[in-house]
Amino acid sequence: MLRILNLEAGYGALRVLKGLSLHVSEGEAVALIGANGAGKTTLLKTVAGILRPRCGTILLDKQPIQIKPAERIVRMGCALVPEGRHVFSTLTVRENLILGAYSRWSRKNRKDIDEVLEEVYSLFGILRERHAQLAGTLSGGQQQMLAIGRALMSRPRLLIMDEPSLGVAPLVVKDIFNTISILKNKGLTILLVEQNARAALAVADRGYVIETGQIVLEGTSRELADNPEVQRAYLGKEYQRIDE
Amino acid sequence: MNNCLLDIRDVSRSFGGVHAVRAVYSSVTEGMIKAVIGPNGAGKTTLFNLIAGTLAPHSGQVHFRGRPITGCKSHTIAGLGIARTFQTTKLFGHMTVLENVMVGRHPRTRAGFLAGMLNLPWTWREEREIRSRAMALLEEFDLAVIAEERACNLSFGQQRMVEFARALATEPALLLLDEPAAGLNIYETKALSERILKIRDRGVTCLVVEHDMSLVMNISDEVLVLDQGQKIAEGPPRAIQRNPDVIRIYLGEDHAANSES
Amino acid sequence: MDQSSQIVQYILSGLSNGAIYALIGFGFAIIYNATGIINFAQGEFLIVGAMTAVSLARVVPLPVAIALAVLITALLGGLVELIFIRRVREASVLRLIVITIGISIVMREAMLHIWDEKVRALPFFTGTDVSTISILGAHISPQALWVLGVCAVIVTGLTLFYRYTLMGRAMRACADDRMAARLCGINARWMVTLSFMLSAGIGAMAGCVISPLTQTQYDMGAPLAIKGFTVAILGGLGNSFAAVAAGLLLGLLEAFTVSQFASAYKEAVSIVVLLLILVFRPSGLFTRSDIGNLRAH
Amino acid sequence: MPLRRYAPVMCAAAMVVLIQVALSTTGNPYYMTQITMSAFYAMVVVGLCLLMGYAGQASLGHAGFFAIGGYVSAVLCTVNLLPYRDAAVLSALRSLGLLHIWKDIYGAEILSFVPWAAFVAVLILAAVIALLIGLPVIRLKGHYMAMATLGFGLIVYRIVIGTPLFGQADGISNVPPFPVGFGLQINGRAAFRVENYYIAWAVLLGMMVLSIHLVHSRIGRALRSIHENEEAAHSLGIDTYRYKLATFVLSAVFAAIGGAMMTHYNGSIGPSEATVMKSVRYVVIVAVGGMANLWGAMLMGVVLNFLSLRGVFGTFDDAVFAIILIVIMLYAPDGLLRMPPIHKWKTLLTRRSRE
Repeated sequence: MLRILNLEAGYGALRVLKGLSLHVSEGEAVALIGANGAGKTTLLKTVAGILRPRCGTILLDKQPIQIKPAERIVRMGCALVPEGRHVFSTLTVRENLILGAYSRWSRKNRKDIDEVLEEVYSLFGILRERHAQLAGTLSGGQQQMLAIGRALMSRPRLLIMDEPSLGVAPLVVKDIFNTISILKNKGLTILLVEQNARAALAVADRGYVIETGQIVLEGTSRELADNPEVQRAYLGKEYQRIDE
Repeated sequence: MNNCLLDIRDVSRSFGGVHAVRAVYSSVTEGMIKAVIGPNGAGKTTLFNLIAGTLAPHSGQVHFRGRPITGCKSHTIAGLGIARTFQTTKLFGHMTVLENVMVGRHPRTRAGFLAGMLNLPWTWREEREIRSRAMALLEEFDLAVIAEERACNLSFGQQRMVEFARALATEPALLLLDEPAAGLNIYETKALSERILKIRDRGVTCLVVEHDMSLVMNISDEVLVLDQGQKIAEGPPRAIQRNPDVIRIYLGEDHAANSES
Repeated sequence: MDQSSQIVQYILSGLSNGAIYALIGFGFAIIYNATGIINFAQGEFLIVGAMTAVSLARVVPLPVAIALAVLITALLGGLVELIFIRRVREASVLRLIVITIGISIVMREAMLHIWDEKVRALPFFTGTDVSTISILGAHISPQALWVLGVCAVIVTGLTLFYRYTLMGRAMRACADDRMAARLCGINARWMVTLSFMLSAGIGAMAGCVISPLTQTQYDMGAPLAIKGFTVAILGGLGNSFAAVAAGLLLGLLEAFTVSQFASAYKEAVSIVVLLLILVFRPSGLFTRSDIGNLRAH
Repeated sequence: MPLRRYAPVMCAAAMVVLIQVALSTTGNPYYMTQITMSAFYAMVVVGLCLLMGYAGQASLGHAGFFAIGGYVSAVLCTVNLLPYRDAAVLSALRSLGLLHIWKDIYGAEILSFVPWAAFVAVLILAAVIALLIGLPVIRLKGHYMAMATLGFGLIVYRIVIGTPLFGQADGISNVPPFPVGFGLQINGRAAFRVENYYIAWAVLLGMMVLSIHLVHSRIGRALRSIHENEEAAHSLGIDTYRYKLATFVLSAVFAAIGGAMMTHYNGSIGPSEATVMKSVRYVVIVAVGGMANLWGAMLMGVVLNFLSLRGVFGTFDDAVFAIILIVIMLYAPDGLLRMPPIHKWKTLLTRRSRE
């Protein structure tokens, strides 16, 4: 469904992505893990059309999208939940969700949008309770749910999430990951970027490890979870499991 | 500790409702390299900004060489001997590499507006000294060949080094390095760690925020771990690597359990 | 006329002037919120609107002329954005300031050459320049009531637009978080163009309603813009009710100063107010701190 | 090193002489009058260039400082204190030589300040006003700073046009010439044309030399660093606020000097010198010259003002400036006269000397 080939991107003199390739198939949940500064967020911004790549190809349903603006990519069924949530803090929860469906807004879609809104509300009960509250006054976890809900409002076929556990209390992280597996079981294709490797690999089918702008490892979730290289990436060279 | 250079006492700072840094205590001993680690959003950069005076803490105090510097403007703090580099390098892009480093001499020189306008003879001497000191630093950093290049034309790694040299030009007692290895390749990172060790050897204490764990574990004498604004652990790198709380925030519950078993 | 009715007189004229300042202030706030730019050409939109209406009123009935003038000015506003602003979106503030100033001067000089230096005015919407309505012993022109009425309608309309229409919500979303708005499929660039059109249109409307009272000359834009900006800052750029309150406050303040000092100093009042606010409370007088905090992130 | 820095000054001086000789021999000496006036305006531009290009602060009120310079010297030199001649303060001032009696064109006796005293008062007053305005205004950012300085300019205009002391819409005329010493005087009459041409250029080039020194000094480096990245400059111990404020005051003093000299030269000053359009014009010139380019700004200051004073743009005068402004900002924000940066010259020179 999504295929990235030799992608290079960066900011100014800084080259963040250095020829990165990966793919996500239909119905699959893929985790992308790696330390801070490895280029995860840059990759997602490039895919979503916020950032222009220097070279390389991004195919969504076999169509090149690397030169399309963000607005068009959403319309093509690829929604990004940005890092740090980015909810519209001065708008109410309901308004946030409605704007999520902006790209599909039309009279004949009216009913469908109400349906998705209902789905999102039943997925995140708290959002229904707080629908009239300003999004900026929600807690971090609730904002994360709102950001996911807003992305779902566009009825995406591919949902990309950037660090949904960032700055969220541990208990809520569990909730969010539960929701992600519910979405996956419903058949949604998911690309998940996480620092919290353990949690990410638990919901994903496959995973990639990214280091300084390149994919260094690839495999099923189980393989990666047991790979000592993965642990090294997080805790440094000298780290050895005590039971080894 | 008697030769404590920087003392952070119960410092807190929040943005809106988010506690970026919460009741952190720590101290930096003269002559050491101390690393600050933690996941994204743990409050590391905020802590740096609190020390450097870019932000004022909502509560708590920071002491430098036994003197309180809480609430001081960042240029005053720089004058007292704390220099810093930035997460995204902040060079003066349209100035040359040499000029960038020469600006670093600012707190140690004194020619003012009038002297500058009238080009008084004593300023010539000062100017010569600024130039030669800056040049010496560039030579030390192997940057002398690009001294006349505009900073914005440099590669990313070079910009990092120039920023480094510029910070050192202020003759700091304490150097704050914010993610110095971000965006560098393996060789550059290796050179960087040697550079940091060298700087320490000439008597400049370093406080480093870094994500590259191998770098942190290799060079630091002490590590401070933050998570969600709070201090999780502090100690020598070996101990930090085995600390179950630290493993938990990096690898998740299971691994922590494994390690403890 | 006795003392108390004179005070009523000042209050009424202050209120009608203040309502206009509030409308200009909206114009500033709409563009500022969408782009972070202070549009120094905002005052010129008023004059263009009024001048166009004056010319059109010779051939079509007054309401049609005004409607057309508003439309034309709105299109002009959109054009300004498309031609000048869009290509320098990422430029430094200094460059943007200088560009909008340049636009304002070009517009003013163009008006000088199209409509010459003569002072013109639209006819009074109802009645004539001598008809008055007496309120609490004070006599005011019915046009002043028109001014207040139009201001009220625009404020209500804008509030409803921003709060309840998809377009209005999308514009707010862009102002709040441009990247997130784009991720929702909102074309942020067009929202900016739209906000320029909206702002120019409101400016034109304001220009038309005050034209009968104050008359219109090609170079009246800048002083009006300063007042509008003062109001926008007073109201904290973005809070419509605060802007109305600020506008009325400034109008009243001016009305009473005129009664005390030479009228040449009248303009200095709003500038002094502006400087004082910039120095002591740049976030505005009525800003709610919680909203302010939300905006900061 | 100094030689390279002064070479352009020498060139400029040579050009000044060349133009004078050319104009005198070809029998077009009246062009000199406009060039002289352009030089006065260029003084504002040089100061503003330091402020905008090096300290990165936009001021839309510099016509206000020019007007302060002009009006203060005009008032002090023309106000007739004869009726109060016996007041203690005045006799004290007279004994210090700050007051004198002179006859205006109608032959009436006037007791007023000597031009030198007025000039010193201008310098002090401009600096004090700039300091008072700058203290709060320099703290403001971008748009706010622009609006605040615009507001300051408007207030000056309003005061000038509303106060009888300043002659309201008519301005002040009959301002006496300014004997500057060495037998020279600032005087607009045809007989003094060449003399004044050189006086104006000497002062302007003097300001250029001071500015060039400043730009290349420790302070200039600090100013440029502030412009590039304020946070980084701060972290290197640079008190950005103080330096910006000092530059603001300096540029205001330059503007006031231009205003005072212009007033003595023309013998009059009117409120048109204080309009917002004049302030904008100075900004345009700095922008066209290339923001941080002193020579470009000075050259443009002379050329554009000269063309404008000659009436080349006709009724489109203001529009021409505005269009130039927009075009430059859209297409060449670094200015028309982007000279090769100074360090490039340096490499050229050093390379050659090594060979």
